[in-house]
Amino acid sequence: MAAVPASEARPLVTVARALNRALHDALAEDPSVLVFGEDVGVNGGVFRITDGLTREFGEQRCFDTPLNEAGIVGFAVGLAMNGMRPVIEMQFDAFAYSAFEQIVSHVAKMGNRTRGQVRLPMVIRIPYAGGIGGVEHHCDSSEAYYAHTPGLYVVTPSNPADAYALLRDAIRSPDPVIFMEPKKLYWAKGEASFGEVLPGIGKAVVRREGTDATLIAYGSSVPIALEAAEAAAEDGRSLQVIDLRSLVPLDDETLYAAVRATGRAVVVAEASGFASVASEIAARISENCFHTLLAPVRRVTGFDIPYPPPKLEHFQLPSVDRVLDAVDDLQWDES
Amino acid sequence: MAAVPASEARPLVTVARALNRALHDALAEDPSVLVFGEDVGVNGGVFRITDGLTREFGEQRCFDTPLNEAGIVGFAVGLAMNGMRPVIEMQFDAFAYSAFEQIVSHVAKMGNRTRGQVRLPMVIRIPYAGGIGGVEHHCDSSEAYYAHTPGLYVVTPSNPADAYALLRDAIRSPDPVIFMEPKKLYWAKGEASFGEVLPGIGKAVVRREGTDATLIAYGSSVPIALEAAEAAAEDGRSLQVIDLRSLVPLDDETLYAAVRATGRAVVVAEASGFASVASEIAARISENCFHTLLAPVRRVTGFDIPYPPPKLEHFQLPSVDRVLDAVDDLQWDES
Amino acid sequence: MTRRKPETLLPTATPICFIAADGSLAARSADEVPPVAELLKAMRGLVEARRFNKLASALVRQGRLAVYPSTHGQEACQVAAVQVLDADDWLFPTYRDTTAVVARGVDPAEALTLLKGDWHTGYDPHQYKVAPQATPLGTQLTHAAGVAYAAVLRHEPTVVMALCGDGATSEGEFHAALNFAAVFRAPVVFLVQNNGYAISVPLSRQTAAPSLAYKGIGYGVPGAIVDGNDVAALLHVLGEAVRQARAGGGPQLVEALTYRMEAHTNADDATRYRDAAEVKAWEPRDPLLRLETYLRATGALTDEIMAGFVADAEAIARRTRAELNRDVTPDPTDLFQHVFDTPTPQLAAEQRMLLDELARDAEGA
Amino acid sequence: MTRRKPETLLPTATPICFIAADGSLAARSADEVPPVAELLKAMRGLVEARRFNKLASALVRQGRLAVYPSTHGQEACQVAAVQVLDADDWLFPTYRDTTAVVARGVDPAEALTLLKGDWHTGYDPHQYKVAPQATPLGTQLTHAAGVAYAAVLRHEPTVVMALCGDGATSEGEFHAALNFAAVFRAPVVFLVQNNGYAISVPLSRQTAAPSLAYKGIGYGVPGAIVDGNDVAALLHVLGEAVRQARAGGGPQLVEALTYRMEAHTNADDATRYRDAAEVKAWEPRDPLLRLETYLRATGALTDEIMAGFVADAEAIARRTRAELNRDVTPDPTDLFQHVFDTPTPQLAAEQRMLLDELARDAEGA
Ligand SMILES: Cc1ncc(C[n+]2csc(CCOP(=O)(O)OP(=O)(O)O)c2C)c(N)n1
Ligand SMILES: Cc1ncc(C[n+]2csc(CCOP(=O)(O)OP(=O)(O)O)c2C)c(N)n1
Ligand SMILES: [Mg+2]
Ligand SMILES: [Mg+2]
Repeated sequence: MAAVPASEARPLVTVARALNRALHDALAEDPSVLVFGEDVGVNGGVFRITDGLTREFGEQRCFDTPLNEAGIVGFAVGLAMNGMRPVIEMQFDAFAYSAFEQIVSHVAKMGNRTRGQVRLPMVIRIPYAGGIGGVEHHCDSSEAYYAHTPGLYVVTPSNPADAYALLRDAIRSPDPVIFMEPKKLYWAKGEASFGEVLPGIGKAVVRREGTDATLIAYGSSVPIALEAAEAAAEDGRSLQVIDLRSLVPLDDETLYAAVRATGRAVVVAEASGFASVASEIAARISENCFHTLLAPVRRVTGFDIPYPPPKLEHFQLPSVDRVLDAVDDLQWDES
Repeated sequence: MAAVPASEARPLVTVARALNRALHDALAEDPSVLVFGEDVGVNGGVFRITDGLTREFGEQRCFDTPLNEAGIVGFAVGLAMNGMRPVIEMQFDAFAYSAFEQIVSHVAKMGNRTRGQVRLPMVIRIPYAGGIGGVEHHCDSSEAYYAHTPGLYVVTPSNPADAYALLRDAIRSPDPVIFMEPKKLYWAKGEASFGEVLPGIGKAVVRREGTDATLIAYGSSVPIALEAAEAAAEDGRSLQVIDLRSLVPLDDETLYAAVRATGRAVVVAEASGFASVASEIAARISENCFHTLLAPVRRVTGFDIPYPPPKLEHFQLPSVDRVLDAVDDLQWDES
Repeated sequence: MTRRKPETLLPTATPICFIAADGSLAARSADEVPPVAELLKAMRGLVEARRFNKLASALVRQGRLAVYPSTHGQEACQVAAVQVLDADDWLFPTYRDTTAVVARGVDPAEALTLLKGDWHTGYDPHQYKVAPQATPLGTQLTHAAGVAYAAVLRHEPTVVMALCGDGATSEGEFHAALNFAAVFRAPVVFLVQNNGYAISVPLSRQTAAPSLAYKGIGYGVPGAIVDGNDVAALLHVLGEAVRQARAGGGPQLVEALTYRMEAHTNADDATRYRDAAEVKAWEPRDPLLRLETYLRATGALTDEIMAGFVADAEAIARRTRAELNRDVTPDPTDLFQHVFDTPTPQLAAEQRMLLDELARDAEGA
Repeated sequence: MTRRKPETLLPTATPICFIAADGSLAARSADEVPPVAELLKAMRGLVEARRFNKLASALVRQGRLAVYPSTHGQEACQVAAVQVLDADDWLFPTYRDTTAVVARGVDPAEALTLLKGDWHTGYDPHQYKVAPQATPLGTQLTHAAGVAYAAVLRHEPTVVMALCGDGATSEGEFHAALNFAAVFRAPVVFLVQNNGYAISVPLSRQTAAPSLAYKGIGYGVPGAIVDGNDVAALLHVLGEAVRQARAGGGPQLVEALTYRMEAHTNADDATRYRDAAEVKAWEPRDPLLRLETYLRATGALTDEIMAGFVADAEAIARRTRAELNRDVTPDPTDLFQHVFDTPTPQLAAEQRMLLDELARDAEGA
């Protein structure tokens, strides 16, 4: 494909629009794709991610269900067992918990249980995390629950281009994908070309080159990390930023290469830190880059508290300042 | 209290018996304590942990419920809101998943939500982990799901004395405790004195002194770690063994002091390793003992696979050999 | 356990109605209708609830509240559910039931804490015997059963009024709660406010049952269906249900047919999923208008009395607005202090970290 | 959506029964009873299922199986549930329903893989149209609804037979499944084998409903109650339910009253929670005896035919025992190869780690 100037080929779109387009294109491409959940039909989803799909593809391709998350997931398992590719929406992070048994005991295990005879090509879309002034139960960063569960792919985009490509990838996956959508970024704009070659699940990307330390982020923490790197650059510190995109599997290769090059790392994630994905990343890096690490791996995560009410949520979210403080802490004098 | 010879004061009992005795003593001591769940009444629980309690305390204190784990937990929340101290049993680890929404969205959050006006003094007992030849869904090590959730205490005993003391502690706690019972150890015998001063939730213990490296374990991995230390001693290597007992809160003080003294650490846990409690421990140690660590922290955990069928489960369980291999890996030449 | 006869558990074919939409008597006789004093009390409640809905919606538009799920149109359910309770009874409300919470006596500003975003639950549940307003659908219903059963165990006469919507009946929690309450004969009145929608999803996508009240028999729970915009019928049916429950008759299920006149919340655009004509058709069935017409016709309600209700409602609205306009500076240490009764060492450290950060910021500023 | 009349959704007051416990005709007329050929087929099935239960229980005692939840006493349900299905229909069994799985044609050794412990599901669900035997109670029921709805979407005539026990009806999953199936008119027959117990917990602790069949109406699903030890009645009721479902009549709920004659599993001690007298009382209601008596009385079943059934059942038992006695050496790479279609780099590394360890062990040994 000939290179075209980005401005021509890639209009600015929101993450929400990119996701909507991915669902649209998947429905158009493959008649076995189904989209369902709560309010995803005529209403187009409370975040409008499924806007227009019922109108265009009909009630049999995109439809509302009774209000029961375990039912939605279980119904999807059955449909996937019988030739369909369900893409389902959990309305908010915390409401997926009532489907936890289905997700852990069936979605994650069916392929393994049957030695691959019954694979479940299904996608569970979960709007997650905070920063939108939501009341309790609407802002949980629940990715660790899924990432800890063997048998689930877990991905999360940080921009429109990845949102589109990752969701197309997820829908084509022969195995279940937990697709975590950072709510805060739904309205973030960026370039996206909807025909482009997909990166494939499991590939991290270096979002910004840098030599002094590596910031590792995913989802809505990526913009924070990038901003922090920008600010640090002004202070003469060169920070590299990795966007994981895929939590399961992790792209260890990219991760280790990055940290080995800089010798310092900060993991940035909004979820409460204890026994989290950030813990895993910190543990892996500490183990596998032991001899190149010039300072302990620092974590900038949410506190180990229930997600705060709107007026207090800014205290919980990783901020540029916190990231820079963590970077400052990386024992620069001693190196 | 005058010291009495251990053999006189402390008969050998099983973990199962110690737990039964703890429930018994709690029911006798406090009329607000209630025990309920599936098959915990006349049947005494499938592991017989509640044996005899209905007979002794009556149907109003220890009783069976309809088969619905979310219902059991939600009912307990209501009872705890209204003056009771429910101690409930989930029959097996994986069957607690259908109560996940109740546990994460209510049990863990009620005290915080109401600024302490409604605390939930309740205990959720969960027989967990494998090693007993159980079929699928009967052997999950699910502790990370709870440990990652702010607002839950998570404890797990490794012997009869702790089983008794921790369960009494848990029942007296003003806040909810996830009480994880390693099934494999139900029939393990040990000393226990039922009147003894309780350690309090949040205290780890050094089970074996050692100077060369620290093994950190909990639940059913503790006997493995002790066995490994014994074997290593024969080879002239002195391994210290820490039994965490409490996963939330972690006893960082004991942990860091231990690892700083030896400079080497191996975390042993049966759960799949990714984004697990073992990850957290490894990450914390790596961060907080950075300058004293002589080798990367190693983790001996279950693989990131669904729990295997009985004939294959021995491949999944941490073994003495695996622990010793990990210890061998701790870069002894280089120190 | 003696099993009840199926016939005793089935609802009537049509909703129980005492006062027709036009305000005329629909009951077999005026004796069936609750006493005038009760109805006047309800009238006052309806006026206050309606005013509160108006106020809260205005506060959202003015940015003083983050979100407000209104009960405009459903006020009869809100008022009746509370009016039939004794002081020691409990109310289990959902996110939508703020007007019931306020009717129960909770300070309006405390009740709006959640929706204002200062904290989660803003009132002391024990003080008012009002559980926290529940957001995860249906999850409060098993709590209600537990609270009720604790009272049974202590031989207290408490009854629990547990609210949920039509959508929530589809959740597994509803199933668990009715079943636990029935098996343990816990005195819970489950009031389903069937307003026809779960956000955008109509009842036809929620159930194929003849009506939601038919869900009772599957648990051995008597089911009743009532006109949810007829506060007289609601007071009667809910009052009877509370009496039954208190007398040891176990849980009761009441389905109230009503309609949400506004969008799901201010964040929702109801025109995407329902016709203006449908909404319009519900206007003449308004619960306030209906009771007012009836009471005026009987002579019990005069202009003067009504003016008193309106003035009192205005006064509450004024006070509430004033309180809501006060800016509360939330205390960040609250985030760490209540997770457990005593913060863990880790939480204490996290709090220190945040306070240090704030101190540094303050210095820097 | 047209809502059905309540009367059409309620079960009969007493269980439908065609052949009484003593083998006499209980149907209004012999015409109601399924044709002799069907009954003889069922007789063969019952003999095979009973023999299989005996074998499996013996294999547990001999340590060849880890655990076995027997259907001894429930064989009529097992046989009828399968006999009414077409080849393209699906069966959704629980952990208990191994005899139904085998009746459906799954190789007995494959069916016992789970309980032997070699692997989880031992058969190919697509080959037999038999879902994996489900352990987490009720969780298979929404899958059944999904499989059925996929067929609806593709205009295939598939019906799904979904099994569960009385205890499982209390789970939220049961609620979700009946509701989804009803709302989407998915052709599922939900067969509840009510054997009176969930391990030790009697039905009275499970529900206060007049009977479990009364749960149907709450979803708009017709409920029927049938004598679960009368295979003739089961064939009729389930056959009719399958026809209704296939004809677009949506899901059907059938409660079959039966009894588990053995303990929950070999790990269970049933004497802790039920009297010997209670078990004894069920002996004369045995499903095999009943059909045999009836068929012999009608002259359709001769000693010779019966001997043929017994001999065939013995042959199956012999083959199964032989296969079960073969030691399978499970391959540890299976642990990593099927978690995903393509192992992740991490799983590949974990597999290498294990294989290295095994290689070192082998060297060391
Ligand atoms: C478990 C769960 N799933 C989804 C939601 C999101 N949600 C909030 S309100 C609502 C609709 C509820 O409808 P209904 O029960 O009829 O109550 P109503 O809002 O009409 O009063 C939904 C889907 C939720 N709060 N909880
Ligand atoms: C979700 C869940 N909770 C608990 C269990 C443990 N358990 C296995 S069988 C059983 C009893 C089931 O009773 P029922 O549904 O009547 O079936 P039956 O065993 O009588 O055939 C229980 C509690 C389980 N398998 N799944
Ligand atoms: Mg509604
Ligand atoms: Mg049963």
